[in-house]
Amino acid sequence: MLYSEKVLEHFANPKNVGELEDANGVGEVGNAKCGDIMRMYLSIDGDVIKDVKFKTFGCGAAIATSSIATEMIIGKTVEDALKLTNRAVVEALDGLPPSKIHCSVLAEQAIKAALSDYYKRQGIDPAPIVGGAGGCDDCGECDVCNAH
Amino acid sequence: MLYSEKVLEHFANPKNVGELEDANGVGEVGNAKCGDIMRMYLSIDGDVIKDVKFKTFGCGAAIATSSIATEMIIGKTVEDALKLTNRAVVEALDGLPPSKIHCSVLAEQAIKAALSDYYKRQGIDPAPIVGGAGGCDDCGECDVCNAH
Amino acid sequence: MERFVYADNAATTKVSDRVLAAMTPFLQQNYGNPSSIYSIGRESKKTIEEAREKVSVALGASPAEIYFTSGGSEADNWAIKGAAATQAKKGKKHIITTNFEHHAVLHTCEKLARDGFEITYLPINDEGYITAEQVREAIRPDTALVTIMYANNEIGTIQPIKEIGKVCREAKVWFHTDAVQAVGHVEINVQDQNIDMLSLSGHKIHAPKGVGALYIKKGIVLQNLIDGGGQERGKRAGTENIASIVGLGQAISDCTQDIETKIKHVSAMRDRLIENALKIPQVRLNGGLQNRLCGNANLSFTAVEGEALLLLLDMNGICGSSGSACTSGSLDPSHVLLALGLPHETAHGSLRLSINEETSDEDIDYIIKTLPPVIERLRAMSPLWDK
Amino acid sequence: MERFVYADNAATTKVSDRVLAAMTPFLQQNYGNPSSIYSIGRESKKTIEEAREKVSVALGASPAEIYFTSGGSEADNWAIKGAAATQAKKGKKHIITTNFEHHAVLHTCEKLARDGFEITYLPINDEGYITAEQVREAIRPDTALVTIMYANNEIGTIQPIKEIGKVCREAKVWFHTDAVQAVGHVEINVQDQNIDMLSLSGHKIHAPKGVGALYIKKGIVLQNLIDGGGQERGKRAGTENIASIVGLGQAISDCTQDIETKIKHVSAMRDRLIENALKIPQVRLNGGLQNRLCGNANLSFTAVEGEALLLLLDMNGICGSSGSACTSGSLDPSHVLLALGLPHETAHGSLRLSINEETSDEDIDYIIKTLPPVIERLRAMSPLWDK
Ligand SMILES: Cc1ncc(COP(=O)(O)O)c(C=O)c1O
Ligand SMILES: Cc1ncc(COP(=O)(O)O)c(C=O)c1O
Repeated sequence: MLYSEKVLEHFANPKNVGELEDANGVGEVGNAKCGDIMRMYLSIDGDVIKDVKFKTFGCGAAIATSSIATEMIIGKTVEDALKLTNRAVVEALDGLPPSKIHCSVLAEQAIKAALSDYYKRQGIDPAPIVGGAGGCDDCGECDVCNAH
Repeated sequence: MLYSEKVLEHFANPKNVGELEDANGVGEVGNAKCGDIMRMYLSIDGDVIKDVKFKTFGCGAAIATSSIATEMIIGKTVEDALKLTNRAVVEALDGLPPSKIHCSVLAEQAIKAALSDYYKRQGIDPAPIVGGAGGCDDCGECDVCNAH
Repeated sequence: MERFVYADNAATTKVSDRVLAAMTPFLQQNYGNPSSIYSIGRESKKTIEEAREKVSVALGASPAEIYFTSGGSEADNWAIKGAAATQAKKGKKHIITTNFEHHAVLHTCEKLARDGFEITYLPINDEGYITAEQVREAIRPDTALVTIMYANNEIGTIQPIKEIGKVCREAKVWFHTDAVQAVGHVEINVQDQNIDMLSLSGHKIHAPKGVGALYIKKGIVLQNLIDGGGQERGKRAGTENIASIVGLGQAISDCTQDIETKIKHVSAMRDRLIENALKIPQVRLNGGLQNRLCGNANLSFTAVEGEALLLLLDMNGICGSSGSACTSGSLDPSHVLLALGLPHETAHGSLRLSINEETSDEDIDYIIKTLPPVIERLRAMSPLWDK
Repeated sequence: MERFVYADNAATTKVSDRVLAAMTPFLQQNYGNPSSIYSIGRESKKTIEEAREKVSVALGASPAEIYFTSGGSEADNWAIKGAAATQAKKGKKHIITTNFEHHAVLHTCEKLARDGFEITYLPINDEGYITAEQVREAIRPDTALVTIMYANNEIGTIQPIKEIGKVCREAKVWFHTDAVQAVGHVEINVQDQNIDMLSLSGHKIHAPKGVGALYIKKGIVLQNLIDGGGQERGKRAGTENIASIVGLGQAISDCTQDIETKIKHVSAMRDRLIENALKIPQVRLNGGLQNRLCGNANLSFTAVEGEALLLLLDMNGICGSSGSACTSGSLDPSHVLLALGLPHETAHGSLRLSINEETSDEDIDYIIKTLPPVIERLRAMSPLWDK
């Protein structure tokens, strides 16, 4: 398990840890069985993500991806946030070990789940905008780990 | 393959190497397939073994057992020589590695074969005195090595 | 970093100075092949036999019953696959083991299951123990082998080996034990304890990695795992790893000497560590405290994931582990903790601290001081903690 | 003793200073378990990957195709038994090998024969070579594997590996080669030479005993020999023998560097040795001179037994061997010499001298001077000489 300096940095000093009282979009993905749970709190004003916080139960990579993902969308428009891919998260961290790629997927999905929640609260069907459920089930990693 | 000091000594400076022109008992045991051939020359006067020489093709232990066995019977009576066991040879050498015990058997048999030859030359049937043929076939070692 | 505390001796240990000193000549000057006939080869051979003698003494076995291997995994594979092959010829294709063995045993059994063997996995109780009674009930006429670990690598529980061995002897079933974690930490006597085969590994007792041994009781015939040259009396081919074998001999002598005193000393440190760690809220000790390796503490903290915990401890100078070392790179929760009956989220979050005689009281103090804030910090990040 | 000449490098070599220097830190300070997550474990892991890279470069393979083992014997066993198990599932139970392989291959094939495999043993010619044509003719639709050694350990003959590999590729049959004697002494490129699996061993190239590697071409799936933890990408369990792996990496880099120059230099010494030895009456060189390991001389002397010869040479400071090291403790004549067609008494009496780049011209002079009187002395004792 070789983490990049960047991952270790974000793990040691994660940005935006916590909850947002005034969040208008909250999403949680993962499950304890898989060993990772990520919860994202978004505070969106107009089209812009004003604030983000996260809470994560998971490995070092899960915490680091949560941290960097929040940094990558803070101050961005919802549209831009929707474009955030797990690949971009991995790149921003200077790479992740193969077995930890799923953490970056979780980060992407956690943001999408929070955005879905935001749309729902606005009375808008998120499906056409955000896409699939964004849940853990899509990742397939659990099957991998259980089949191991 | 751990040889005792005694074995190494007899190997490095074997006693009674050679042939006896005036031998009146000559015996050879072993075969090249087995990797050991021992030939003993006895010069017997009355009941006493006056001189012994040997020629051996074989491993260090074969040479050392030949050497010590000649020493053990020189000047002895034929009767005493017949009592020489392979065990006594092994003991005199401070032991032999298990896989080399057959060399001591060969030494015993070579002496017996030479004594048989001596009796035959005297017109005496050696069988009741010396026992079995004293040939290589009795040792069984070759079966062991070929079955390996 | 205030301090560096290595508390992962169950994963691997440092080669001791005494062991290194014993090995060094065989890495360079005395390089003869032990099977060679000339003097430097003969010396190597003699040295190997001395090491074999030392191992046998430590186990209460005879030297002819000790075979050197490349480690614990090879010893386990050889014992189990070798016994299975021998016994299958007699129509015996049933193996009894437990659900908390090391992967070297578990995966080997799974392999045999694919080859048509039937495996009974005895469940441990919630304290981490198997009983001899369970073994007795599981034995069948076609049982080829019972393989049960001496002491568990994660939770440190020591099994009733002597009693299990007795049950096997009575039923005339071969009994193998993976004692990789037990050797040097528990008093072992294969004769008294009715053990037919026993695996051990050097790197858990200050010898180098890549060397181990299998004790095979006289009279038991295993199929070879590694065929070839006549080394190890024709039972384990390969030019002998002399330097490491010498190291293993030295190490096993050292670690079994005065073992009672050592156990007392290390247990006391372990007890103080556990006692203080248990003051943290929502923590549990995994595995019973009674029959437990003197250096093992295994703790779970609600809502804290194991890998993150290890990483943060490492950043504070403490080396511990989560699950066994050889799986901590994977995504799996610990099969041992699942076997104990823990839910998945807890099985992901255990911390194993394994200390030994080199650990100091100050080291324990430092762990006791560092652990609570580290746990608190991770819990502050955890979505499970405020639930 | 006037001089000490080690001329048994085919049996084992001395660990070089460079290798020892590379290993030392991993015997003590850097003792972390490579599977562990904390920093000292992570460093061990990285070091292993660097060593893997070095081995792959030396063979023209990619690092993902290199697996570390406990030596050449384990590599051979794994390749052959592992391939046999995989192929048997497809109904392929025929193996092609030769009659002059190392025991690690021969005894493994014999084991498989007992398990129902059919083995074709291709005969070498009287110079010690196999042809690709022989392999082509022996291949059948149910052929699971061809395993032919790269260079023979006793007589040093180098086989036409590239051509044999080509025949196997064309027939879509897996090709394994035991290159334990070839690595570091011959230029190897597994891609150019159509090799699917290749075994090597550290102690033949100045790395320590007890470490080796198996190259497995991408796409080839072997059953594991040692199951357990996830080391070596789940294919070879057991805590990694880090120090020795590092040593192997260093050694293989060193011995494959500037290999052409080395081969030229050593061959010249060998040729001078052989030329002079052949002046002794009734002597023969075993194995052809053309494609021969640069350091190998194998000689038979009529009426002289091998062990006695070695012992007497040892007393004169010269370490050589008779047959392969791992059988020289036994009573058997060399199966390699029998395969060459020599009669038993000659097969008992061969002398292998294996020199390398550390051998000096003075060493060669000394051997040339010492050999004749030693032979003469043993012949004087031999009942076969005057016949
Ligand atoms: C050709 C050949 N194959 C295999 C081996 C076995 O290697 P190891 O001793 O490392 O197991 C040897 C040497 O002993 C050898 O020369
Ligand atoms: C209980 C147990 N069995 C087997 C092994 C495997 O030993 P090795 O790493 O020497 O192969 C280990 C440790 O890794 C262990 O703890």
